[in-house]
Amino acid sequence: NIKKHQVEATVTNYDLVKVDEKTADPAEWGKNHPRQYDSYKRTVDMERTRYGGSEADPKKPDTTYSKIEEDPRLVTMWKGYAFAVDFREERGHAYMLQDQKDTERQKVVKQPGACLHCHASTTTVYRAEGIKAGAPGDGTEDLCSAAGKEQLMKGFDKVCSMPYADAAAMAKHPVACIDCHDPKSMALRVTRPGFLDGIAVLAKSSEPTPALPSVEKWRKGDRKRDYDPNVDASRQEMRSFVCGQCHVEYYFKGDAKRLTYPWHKGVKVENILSYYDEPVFKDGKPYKDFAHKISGAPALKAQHPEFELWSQGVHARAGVACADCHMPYVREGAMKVSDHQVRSPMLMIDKACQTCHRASEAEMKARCELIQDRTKALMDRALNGLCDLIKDIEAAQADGAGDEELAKARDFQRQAQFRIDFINAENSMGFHAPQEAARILGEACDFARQGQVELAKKHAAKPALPKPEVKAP
Amino acid sequence: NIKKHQVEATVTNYDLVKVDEKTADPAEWGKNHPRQYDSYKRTVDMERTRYGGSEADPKKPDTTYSKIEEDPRLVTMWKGYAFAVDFREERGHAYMLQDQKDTERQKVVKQPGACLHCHASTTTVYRAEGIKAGAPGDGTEDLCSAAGKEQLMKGFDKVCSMPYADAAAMAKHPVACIDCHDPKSMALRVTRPGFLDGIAVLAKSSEPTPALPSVEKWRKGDRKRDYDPNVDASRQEMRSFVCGQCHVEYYFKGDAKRLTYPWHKGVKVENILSYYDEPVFKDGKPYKDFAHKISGAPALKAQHPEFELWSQGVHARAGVACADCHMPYVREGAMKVSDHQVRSPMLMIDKACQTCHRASEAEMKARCELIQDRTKALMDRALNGLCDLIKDIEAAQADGAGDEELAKARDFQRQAQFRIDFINAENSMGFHAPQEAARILGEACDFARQGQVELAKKHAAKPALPKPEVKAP
Amino acid sequence: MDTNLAPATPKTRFFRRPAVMLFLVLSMVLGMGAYTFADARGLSYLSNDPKACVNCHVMNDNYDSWQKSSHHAVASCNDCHVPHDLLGKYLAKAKHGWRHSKAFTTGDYHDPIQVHPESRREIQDNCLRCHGKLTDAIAGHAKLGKTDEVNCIRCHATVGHGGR
Ligand code: HEC
Ligand code: HEC
Ligand code: HEC
Ligand code: HEC
Ligand code: HEC
Ligand code: HEC
Ligand code: HEC
Ligand code: HEC
Ligand code: HEC
Ligand code: HEC
Ligand code: HEC
Ligand code: HEC
Ligand code: HEC
Ligand code: HEC
Ligand SMILES: [Ca+2]
Ligand SMILES: [Ca+2]
Repeated sequence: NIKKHQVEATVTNYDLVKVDEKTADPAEWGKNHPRQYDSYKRTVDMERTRYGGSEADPKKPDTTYSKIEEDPRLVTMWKGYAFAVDFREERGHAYMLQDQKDTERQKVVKQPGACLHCHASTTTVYRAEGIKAGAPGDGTEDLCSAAGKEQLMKGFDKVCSMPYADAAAMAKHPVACIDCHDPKSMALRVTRPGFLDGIAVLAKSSEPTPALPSVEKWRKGDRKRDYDPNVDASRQEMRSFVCGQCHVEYYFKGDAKRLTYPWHKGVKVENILSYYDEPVFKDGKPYKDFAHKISGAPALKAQHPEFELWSQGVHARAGVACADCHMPYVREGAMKVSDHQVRSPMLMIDKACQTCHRASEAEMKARCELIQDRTKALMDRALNGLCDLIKDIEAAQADGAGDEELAKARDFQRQAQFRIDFINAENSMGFHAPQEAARILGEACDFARQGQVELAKKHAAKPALPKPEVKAP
Repeated sequence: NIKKHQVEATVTNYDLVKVDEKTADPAEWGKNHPRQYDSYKRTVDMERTRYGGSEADPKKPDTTYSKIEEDPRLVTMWKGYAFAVDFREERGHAYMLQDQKDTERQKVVKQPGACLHCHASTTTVYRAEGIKAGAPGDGTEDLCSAAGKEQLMKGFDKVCSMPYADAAAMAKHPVACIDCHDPKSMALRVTRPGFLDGIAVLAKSSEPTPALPSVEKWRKGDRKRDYDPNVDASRQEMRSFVCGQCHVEYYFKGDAKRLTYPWHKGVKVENILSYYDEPVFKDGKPYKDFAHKISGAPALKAQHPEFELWSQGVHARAGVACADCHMPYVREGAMKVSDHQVRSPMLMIDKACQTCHRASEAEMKARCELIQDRTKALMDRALNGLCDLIKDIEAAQADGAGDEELAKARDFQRQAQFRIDFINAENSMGFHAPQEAARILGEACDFARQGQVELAKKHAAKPALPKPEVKAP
Repeated sequence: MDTNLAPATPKTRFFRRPAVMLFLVLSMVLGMGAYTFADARGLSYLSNDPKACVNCHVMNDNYDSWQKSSHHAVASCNDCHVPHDLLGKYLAKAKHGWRHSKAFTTGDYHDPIQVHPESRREIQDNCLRCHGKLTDAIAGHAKLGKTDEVNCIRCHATVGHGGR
């Protein structure tokens, strides 16, 4: 056994097959890196934790359990939007393409090709489409070359505005080696146009980014070219950026449905909101994801802002990357390799936490769950407030209140709802930045109840409907 | 250099004078431990930090700056209570007796001797008074002996119910060596009856105390005798318990004005509130500190719950004690000693933080201040809500609303106000437990606004007075 | 979290008894450890050269982080990880060697590697061996009262291994 270790230690990577910019199939890459490939394939495994992990839905075993069934307040919050129809616990990377195709949200709304960006290995797809759309080269060039970039960006624009089914037909794999690695050097790289654009606009903003030192460095430079993670970022930053390619808040901009990360003023929840609140439409109205079906509020939907919330936490400031916790090094025989079974760190506390923290596994779990329990309790409180507000607006409408009268209360709803959703859609239940998550939810409580006060003072002559969810303190 | 240190180091503590259970004067102890005494005396120094430290009031240089002048909302919150008259930034231990005598709060209310417990060296005072009240012995016995304890407790009871001036006349020093140290061994010890009682009732409660392992250990034992920190606590715990003697929430129980720490159900804010909310009076009403002068709410005042908040933070769980940050080791010649100039760690980040945290001083300061800024912003939000609620109750009263109608809104005020005050009175601006502080303030926002909703729905036919502090989101 | 050190005495003393040492060395030589341990250059444990430790690649991280630490110029592995009274030194080496060989042979050890409670005790004793005078004031008085002493690495976690 020791013998074996000593032998193994000398061979790290095999170079059995040649992989290049056109090799999308992870199985090919896996021949050179069998350990990483093996663990990559294990993202099919499912195991639940208190607030994360994943588990099949007993009623529908080819999906995970439904979050809107678990908490009907979410349906109230999203009334009028596809999420009120289907929203489930997310699971391992292996399922991303399948789950995107299967969601009922596809049935109620015609989704664009932009969706594909984060649910498949799209690097080669974009480049091939880009070439078809007139970009120079044949797709074998280094992605970071001028030709490579042009192919990628042209293809991205094209695929975004396709119907989803057409785009998905081109995708063969869930996120794969080529989406995070340079085939020549195996170095990490960012391949996602959404992130390349997003981090560049973030760099141009004036919001401090202590968790992203290379952005702050770029800002001090001559700024003659845009910030480019593949040029400017440190290796440690890349260990988060490859995840930030997809684990972020986004929207589809304009009729071209261009996937956009709303980081123009920073990545804090209020930075994002103030971007969305700009009067972009001719009538002076701001962007909205949907008109709330019960209250008519111009509502926003937040989606998995892991990267954004992480960046506000002390781990990020201390330089701790997504991969440190979600892809920790594991001893494989004689070598240390990155665990490519990307999953909840609560399922591997020893490797994910104890390299840095000297406490016992039970204690680390308790610390994490205490943070999550606090977040959950505050989220429940905020959601109760929001549902009460929606009910009050509904009652006021029934009483004949018009748009102008309701504008303020609806804006309170928009503000409260986006904040709640920001933490609800974020998948760590507050762990990635505990105090920040609590702050956001605290503000949400305030806004939701202020909306009620505003309405009640205007319209309260008539007592409102029964309010099942307001609890005495 | 190393050589030299080693030579010097042979003389560590001097044993020049004998100190015993009757030696209250720190100058005597200081002869044996000149380094500690020197730094102890430097608690007269003042220097301000963003949210802490201390600074003289330019208008009244023998006191520190007034917090109620800085933020008039505090006056609104405390209307009807002595704190609305005078409340200042606290400063070094050297001033504790003077500042307690000088506060205007002494002038508006007849304060009891119980106040002295935390503002002077009372160990010898209590014992002498205890002997006068019939306890056995002459005060030379070990404090932890049966006689010593009886003297202490009898004296405590007696002094608590004296008028303040009589009690203060007996006190010669601010907190001194004998209040934290055993004169024989210099080991730490708890000498304050309030804490001895308080931690014993906490141990009897069912609230988990992961930050206090010896309490959890005692709970698993036979419980034949009360938990006693001087017997059960580890040395590391004692490094926090000596501070927990005074840096805690308290009230004066009954007509005997017995100083009591409300830890019967635990030390979290809701544990304490639910203790205070018990219907202790014959009319079924709970304890209150004062009737709010504007709103009539049965209000509570929180005071410096540093120990309570610290115990909810990750530092406490990780075994980091008050003394680690507020009395870090300093190198003095050939020795390392504890810095007895107890003060803000922000004034000595190198020693207070950097042994454990490898980040730069500027970064540690930034992390701390970011936590504090978030707490402050949320506290402002909660205070605005509270002031709005108070105004609304006032208006409803003016409109003729009676006690019964207002009971619910007033209870919301009590709930919100105690939470805000808990974080406001706590002196780290949330640093001791960042997420917990934000959680508490988030709840406060919710309760304050719920109170308004409750009122508005009942009474809102008439528009309220102008509300200068509600801001649109 | 319990930040106290394991008490110095019973267990450590047990291992310092000659008979126990003899037993350990014998079982090391005779037992299943013999082949694997020698083959795995486990005997390098008996050397004082830090490079001897990295004969095992699993010690690489610890070696690297030691090189980044403040002490790499003044203390090598055994200065901290082995007791320094003469008898204790060889006893501990034998015992560590035994534990090492067992762990390495079975492959059954915690990942990441963690110090054993007794090793903590040895580390602490070594801090005091070099810095005892300096810390006399902070460690000393407590011995008269409470028995638990100041755990140095509670604050100085990175002195031996930087970058953590
Ligand atoms: C310091 C450790 C740490 C870092 C750094 C970290 N996470 Fe997490 N993450 C966690 C923990 C702990 C959870 C909660 C898991 C649970 O509840 O089971 C979590 C949850 C998640 C989840 C949900 C997992 C599930 O099981 O459903 C996702 C997705 C995620 N993180 C992505 C990210 C991304 C992207 C980054 C970087 C931008 C990141 N994390 C950085 C520790 C970390
Ligand atoms: C910017 C990246 C990105 C885009 C664009 C994106 N997703 Fe996702 N999607 C994710 C990530 C990351 C997760 C896992 C985290 C989560 O579920 O919150 C996810 C999870 C899902 C899931 C599983 C959980 C659930 O919500 O039920 C479905 C289904 C899904 N997405 C469908 C879609 C559809 C449909 C679109 C287009 C409208 C889309 N996605 C666009 C990144 C993206
Ligand atoms: C190409 C887009 C993409 C990239 C890049 C990506 N993710 Fe994901 N991730 C997803 C999607 C989509 C899902 C949800 C899949 C589903 O539910 O079917 C997901 C799910 C997860 C989960 C949930 C697993 C579970 O068991 O619930 C974690 C944790 C996670 N990702 C972390 C990461 C980390 C860490 C990185 C970077 C090392 C990363 N992701 C990179 C798109 C991506
Ligand atoms: C979602 C992003 C992502 C995907 C997909 C991905 N990797 Fe990685 N991979 C990483 C990260 C992060 C690291 C750590 C790199 C570092 O520290 O510089 C890594 C490291 C590696 C390394 C270096 C050795 C190690 O284990 O740290 C190899 C080899 C590797 N990956 C192979 C693969 C192969 C083969 C695939 C496809 C089967 C793959 N990776 C898919 C993110 C990814
Ligand atoms: C690569 C190092 C590293 C890893 C891996 C890591 N942490 Fe941390 N953790 C830190 C650092 C650094 C801090 C900031 C405080 C400090 O400087 O010690 C921290 C702080 C914390 C805190 C307090 C701050 C907060 O956000 O509440 C908790 C709780 C915590 N970590 C839990 C975990 C858990 C659980 C895991 C595993 C899922 C984990 N950590 C993984 C390095 C790490
Ligand atoms: C991990 C470090 C740490 C621990 C442990 C800690 N504190 Fe603090 N404390 C701080 C910091 C940082 C501040 C904020 C100082 C400032 O704003 O200038 C603070 C502020 C204070 C203040 C106000 C100081 C001032 O300058 O006005 C008091 C009083 C205090 N702490 C008492 C305690 C007590 C009592 C305990 C234990 C129950 C404790 N602290 C534990 C770090 C700590
Ligand atoms: C349980 C311990 C305790 C008791 C009892 C106590 N104090 Fe204090 N006092 C403190 C502590 C600790 C501080 C410093 C922290 C702070 O100011 O919040 C303080 C600060 C003060 C200050 C300076 C700051 C300010 O509030 O203006 C005054 C004045 C004061 N106390 C007066 C009193 C009076 C009068 C009483 C009796 C009614 C009293 N104290 C009872 C512990 C106590
Ligand atoms: C006998 C009661 C008592 C004990 C014991 C006590 N304190 Fe205090 N502490 C006070 C009082 C009272 C004040 C406020 C004095 C004033 O404002 O005049 C204070 C002030 C402080 C301050 C504020 C200094 C500043 O510059 O603003 C800090 C920090 C502090 N104490 C920390 C501690 C720590 C740490 C311990 C334990 C090692 C401790 N205290 C033990 C009563 C006590
Ligand atoms: C508010 C509490 C408090 C007061 C008052 C106090 N000390 Fe201490 N002292 C401590 C703490 C905490 C330690 C650290 C003890 C430990 O780690 O066991 C300490 C440690 C010491 C030590 C041991 C060596 C060292 O520096 O760690 C000496 C000697 C000492 N103090 C002397 C004095 C003298 C003399 C006075 C009076 C001038 C005094 N102390 C007042 C809390 C206090
Ligand atoms: C005796 C060791 C020690 C000292 C001294 C110390 N810390 Fe910590 N700190 C820790 C530990 C342990 C954690 C928990 C995370 C971990 O395990 O690394 C932590 C966590 C933190 C965190 C993240 C958790 C939170 O509460 O937000 C911050 C911020 C922090 N420390 C700042 C400071 C500052 C500022 C000081 C000095 C005033 C300080 N620390 C002093 C050991 C210490
Ligand atoms: C035979 C290969 C090998 C050599 C050579 C080796 N180690 Fe180890 N070491 C290991 C293994 C395997 C473990 C994990 C064992 C465990 O956790 O019980 C370990 C664990 C340790 C530990 C933590 C466990 C404990 O005993 O507290 C220390 C400390 C340690 N080694 C120090 C050293 C020093 C110092 C040297 C050189 C004098 C050395 N090692 C040489 C393989 C080796
Ligand atoms: C200046 C003292 C010092 C020196 C020199 C030193 N160590 Fe350590 N070692 C420590 C301390 C302290 C720990 C941490 C113990 C703990 O965390 O409880 C440790 C822990 C370890 C561990 C256990 C893993 C871990 O992180 O806890 C191993 C293995 C180890 N050392 C090996 C070595 C090797 C090999 C060398 C020489 C290359 C070495 N040490 C040099 C003090 C030292
Ligand atoms: C072989 C002797 C030796 C051992 C064993 C040893 N040290 Fe040191 N240590 C030194 C020397 C020599 C210096 C440099 C002193 C100087 O420059 O004045 C030093 C410096 C230090 C310093 C100051 C530099 C720094 O890193 O901050 C600390 C703290 C320290 N030692 C703590 C420890 C602790 C804790 C241990 C046990 C884990 C330990 N030492 C073990 C010899 C040793
Ligand atoms: C509560 C935290 C803490 C503990 C426990 C602790 N130290 Fe320290 N130590 C410090 C601090 C803070 C300094 C920096 C003092 C200074 O800069 O004046 C320090 C400095 C030192 C130095 C360097 C002195 C110099 O400047 O040359 C040495 C050596 C040292 N400690 C050894 C030890 C040893 C040995 C132990 C165990 C007996 C120990 N320490 C326990 C906090 C601690
Ligand atoms: Ca999941
Ligand atoms: Ca102060």
